[in-house]
Amino acid sequence: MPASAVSLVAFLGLPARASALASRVDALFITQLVVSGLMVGLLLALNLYFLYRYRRGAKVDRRPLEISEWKIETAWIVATLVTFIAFFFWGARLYVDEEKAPAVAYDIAVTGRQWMWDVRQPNGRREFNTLHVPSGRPVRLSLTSEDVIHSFYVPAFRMKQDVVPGKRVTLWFNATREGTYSLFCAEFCGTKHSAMIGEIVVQSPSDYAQWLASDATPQPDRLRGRELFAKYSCSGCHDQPSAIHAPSLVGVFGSSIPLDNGEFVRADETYLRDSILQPAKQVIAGYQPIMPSFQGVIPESDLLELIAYIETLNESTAPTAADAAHP
Amino acid sequence: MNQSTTEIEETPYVDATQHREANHLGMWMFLATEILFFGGLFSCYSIYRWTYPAAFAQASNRLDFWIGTINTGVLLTSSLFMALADLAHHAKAVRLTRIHLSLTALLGAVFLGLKFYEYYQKYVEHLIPGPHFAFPDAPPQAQLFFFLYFAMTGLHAAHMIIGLCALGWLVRRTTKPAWTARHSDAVSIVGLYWHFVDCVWIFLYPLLYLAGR
Amino acid sequence: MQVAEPTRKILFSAYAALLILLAVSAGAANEHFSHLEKLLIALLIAAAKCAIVFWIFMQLKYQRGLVRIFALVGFFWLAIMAGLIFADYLTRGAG
Amino acid sequence: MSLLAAPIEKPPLPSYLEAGHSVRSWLCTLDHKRIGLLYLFSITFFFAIAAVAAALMRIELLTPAGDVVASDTYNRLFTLHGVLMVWFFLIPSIPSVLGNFVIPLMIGARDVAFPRLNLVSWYLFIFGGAFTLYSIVGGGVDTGWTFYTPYSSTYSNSHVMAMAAGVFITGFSSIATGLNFIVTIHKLRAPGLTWFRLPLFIWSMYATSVIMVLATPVLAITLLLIGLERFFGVGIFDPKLGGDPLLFQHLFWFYSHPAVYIMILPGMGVVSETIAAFARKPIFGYHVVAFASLAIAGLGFLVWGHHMFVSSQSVYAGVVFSLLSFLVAVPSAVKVFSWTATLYRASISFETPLIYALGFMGLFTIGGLTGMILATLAVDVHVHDTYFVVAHFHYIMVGGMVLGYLGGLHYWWPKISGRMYHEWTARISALITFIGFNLTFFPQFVLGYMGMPRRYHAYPQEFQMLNVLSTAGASILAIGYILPLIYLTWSFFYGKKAGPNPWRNPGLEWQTASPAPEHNFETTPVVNGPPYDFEVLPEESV
Ligand code: HEA
Ligand code: HEA
Ligand code: CUA
Ligand SMILES: [Cu+2]
Repeated sequence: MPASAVSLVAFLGLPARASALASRVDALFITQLVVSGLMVGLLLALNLYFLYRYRRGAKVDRRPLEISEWKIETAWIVATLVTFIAFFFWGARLYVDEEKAPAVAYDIAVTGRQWMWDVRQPNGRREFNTLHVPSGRPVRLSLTSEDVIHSFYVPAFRMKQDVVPGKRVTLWFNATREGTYSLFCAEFCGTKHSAMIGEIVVQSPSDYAQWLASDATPQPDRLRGRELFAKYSCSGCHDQPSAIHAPSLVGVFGSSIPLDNGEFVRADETYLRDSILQPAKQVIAGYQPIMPSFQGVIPESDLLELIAYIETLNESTAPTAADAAHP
Repeated sequence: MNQSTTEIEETPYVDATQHREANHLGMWMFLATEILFFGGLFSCYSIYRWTYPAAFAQASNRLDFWIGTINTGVLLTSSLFMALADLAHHAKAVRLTRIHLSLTALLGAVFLGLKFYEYYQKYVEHLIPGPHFAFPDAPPQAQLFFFLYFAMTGLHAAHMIIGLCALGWLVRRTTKPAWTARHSDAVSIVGLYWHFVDCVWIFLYPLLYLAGR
Repeated sequence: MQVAEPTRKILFSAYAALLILLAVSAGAANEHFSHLEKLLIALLIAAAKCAIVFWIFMQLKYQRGLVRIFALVGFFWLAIMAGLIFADYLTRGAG
Repeated sequence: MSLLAAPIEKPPLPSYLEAGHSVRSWLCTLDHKRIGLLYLFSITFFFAIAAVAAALMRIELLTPAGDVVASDTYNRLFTLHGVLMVWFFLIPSIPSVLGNFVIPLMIGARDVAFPRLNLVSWYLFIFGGAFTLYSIVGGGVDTGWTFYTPYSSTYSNSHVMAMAAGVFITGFSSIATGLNFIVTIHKLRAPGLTWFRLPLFIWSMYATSVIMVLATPVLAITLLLIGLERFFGVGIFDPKLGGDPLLFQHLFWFYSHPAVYIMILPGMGVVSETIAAFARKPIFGYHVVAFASLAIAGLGFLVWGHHMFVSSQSVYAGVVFSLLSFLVAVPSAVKVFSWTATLYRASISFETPLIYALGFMGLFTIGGLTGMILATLAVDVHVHDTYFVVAHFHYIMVGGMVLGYLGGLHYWWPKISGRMYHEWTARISALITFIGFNLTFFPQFVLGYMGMPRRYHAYPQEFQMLNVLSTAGASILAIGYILPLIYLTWSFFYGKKAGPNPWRNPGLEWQTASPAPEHNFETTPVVNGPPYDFEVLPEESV
């Protein structure tokens, strides 16, 4: 970028640039500003000049123009069109590039809900309203919402993605500068929309690895969860294939469950808890209420780990024979 | 412009032809807005049907094919009578106009009767979207279908009711000689509306009733 | 003020055509066609019926250009709306 | 445009203001001019409410902490502000007030095509307004003017139904007005007034009406679907059933993007009129400018997806919508250039309406160019839903359309009231508005690029400086709005008599008494020349 543009950045107080994309977006934006500025300047100059020179009473030549109006009109139509199309291509190019996530990326799951960002790191570590990422490598966020539309916005990355209930979308970036940056919710989502903010902490890969391992809060452990799943004989019925007609729990978390009374419930944590403790309360359509209640059988700590385990079950983590053999 | 002043004070027009053309143009423009009004629903329907073909087919089969088909015929016939009424009105055949208009209205009422019977059936079968919706063995999107079904046919029925009111008004008018003599174009204007509402049903019928066959 | 208008005969033929189309539409739906074929048949027939109603019953046949344009404009704009919305849905996930 | 055969010296017909003084003669009037005035009072009322909401928001945003009002209140304030400003002020502003008043006069007609429908349309407007006020008094709505689902349909605990009903009903008022104008312009033009002899204001009102008629029904059905969804507790935008919230956005913006052109085309029409009037010259490239209005109306229907670039719509759709958005900007550019070119070799006098028009040109250009920046995909990803967008649309809607409205009001004020406002007060107030406006909204561009999201009740410390500037600007802007309210009202009763044609303008609306007589013209005017033919009426003082 030319030096003048850089000082313009400083002057305008543009936000920090902390991703590979940021300076490319800024370059485009500043070019547009400069072209627009020139345009406004030109129009302003012309208008002021005409206003002064052709003011009523001034003795000036007011005969009609000789050039055909059509030629002039065509000229500026073509000129604007060309400028606009150029900007279109530039912007579209960047956008399309940015949509294609690199094949290898580091995956982090983010859930938006009124009014917090719930982050799950690859090793299962959970954090709220803060997202730690390593610098210098592509990170891919997989985003979804549990209630209304939110929008994951990091100005320093020049990145934003709406988070829509009912679907999972991805967003990737390559953080280039270590530091702490603002995270905003940019889509209006209710009372505390303006409080749904947080921080992105970009760390060097080694610091990040250390942070990930330092894990102060006890985190649900997948293997331990699986152990409990077997210990309380859940796996006997719910692992597929099974002799007993019980629903598979793979991917159940967060999905919408049809009940035998025709209603639907969202399989959130409350639902999972209820289903374990009072299975007869909500029975999935097409199944018999044969599951025993575990009220008083499973202590709270185990219950939490079990639920956490069920939440992690999806196509790729579905229990395998090795898992099953583990305990 | 020097006709009887009282008459001309009432309208901004120079003559009856201009008035008539303006009325027709206005009505057609109004129908264009109606196309987009219903069009919003049709677009939603198309998107969801395209996304969830199986659920829509399954849900559609719960509709009563025969009532739907008969109702289509009823509406088409009512449209015929409407067109005949317009013809009679132009021929200044007042009695005939009245009869045709009444027949149109009668058929419209038959249509609505059948429609409400269908709604009642759906109520009994727990197919009205909401907390009491029950459709065992169907994916959740079946409820989308029924929501659209009620929204689309309900809106159509509302239009039919407005049409019936307009017809009732016209029938009363035909009993007033002064009105008939002035040769108002109200019959053809209401006719345009009635035919248009008919056309909406022409599309609703295959989309809703035949989707799963 | 004399306006051209359809005769009774034209009206009745239009009506007959409408009923035949209705019968074909109802019949075809119960035949052994694929879902796509059925959808196409149903929509084509509906379009034809609608055209007859517009052309004869609503007397577009006897109207001048401006009214005809006004009659089509709604459909045209609807096509724009549906078309561009579909453009989104059809290409989702492709990129 | 040629003049009437007879000069208007005969004993004047009673003006429309004198044709009855009872309340009934106003509330049941079929006269387009009186209906225009009814609209004038109603939208001023709604504007005042929405402006007070803006003032409260600006006060809240003085400090980073959310300390003046609670967050729920703030959310209700901007929803109220947006809904009232858009549907109850700006959309009816020029069309329903000035359009109603001058379209029949400009085309030499006695009235609009359907006077009764015109009155119905005002009642619908008031009825819709009543619902909206009810929803406000009953506790407000907190969805934003965009009513995004599923927040609006399932999660919001506010009076969404009442407000949606209000907007729904008002939509039909808008449809009725548009329909009326289209038929009027097609059918009631004076003899000899061919399409290319029409003033440009009529062209732009025609284009506006096309949008009103074809886009508004989609808004109506969309709001109806939200109402049904709230009523039944399930609905087609509900993700639990497989519904897609984005479908709502498609439908909403299919209306609302074209609607933003309802909120600018009439302003452009006024600017064309006033520039021609005070430069005493036909608009440069009349045909191109006329068709540009239609092009904006047509292309405007194809670009709505630019509000959804980050909504997870398909990438391809995003690219197409971006391209089309750039295309729709071209006809706007043509207009700006043509106005500038009109000033070349003109004979310019700086009356208030021209000052407003010049303000329009500058601010609309800035707003439009930032629109172009928003249409650029990669940049919009960053600035979407930030104050950059807020600044963009206020530049166009306030800097453009509101100035255009005020300019038009001043320009036709002699015809409406029969009197002149005080010229210097008006010029100074226009200048105050211009300065206050820029101070209010320019800082918001910077705030936006810095990353401050919109609809934020509280914000991080680093944004405070610019927010204070913006609030300061708003208080200056307030003066700019309150002044015309005072001096125009004053001049209505005590102003200098204007005479039929104070601007010595050849337009048809000036060829009858001021205020206009009840049925507009004594004899139907006949037109036999192009518009803006200032030669026929030379300025005395030159
Ligand atoms: C009157 C209202 C109005 C008007 C006329 C416009 C006009 C335009 N708008 Fe704007 N817009 C809004 C009101 C309006 N807008 C509102 C209310 C929103 C926010 C809605 C919400 O979310 O609440 C919005 C949001 C909005 C967005 C979405 C932003 C986001 O949420 O992420 C976009 C994106 O493309 C956009 C683009 C444009 C464009 C390209 C134009 C064009 O039509 C502008 C064309 C004009 C010009 C370009 C200027 C003149 C040109 C020249 C002088 C040419 C010379 C220049 C060169 C050769 C470089 N607008
Ligand atoms: C027609 C359109 C229009 C107009 C004229 C305005 C006018 C103004 N708007 Fe508005 N605005 C919108 C349309 C408009 N706005 C829309 C559509 C939104 C989006 C809403 C949403 O997000 O859903 C918005 C949002 C919006 C926001 C963003 C809120 C947010 O995202 O959190 C802000 C913030 O500053 C703002 C400010 C202003 C100001 C200062 C004015 C000024 O021009 C007003 C200046 C006036 C005054 C400062 C008061 C004048 C006083 C009186 C008339 C007398 C009152 C008397 C007493 C106080 C006793 N507007
Ligand atoms: Cu979450 Cu705004
Ligand atoms: Cu837009």
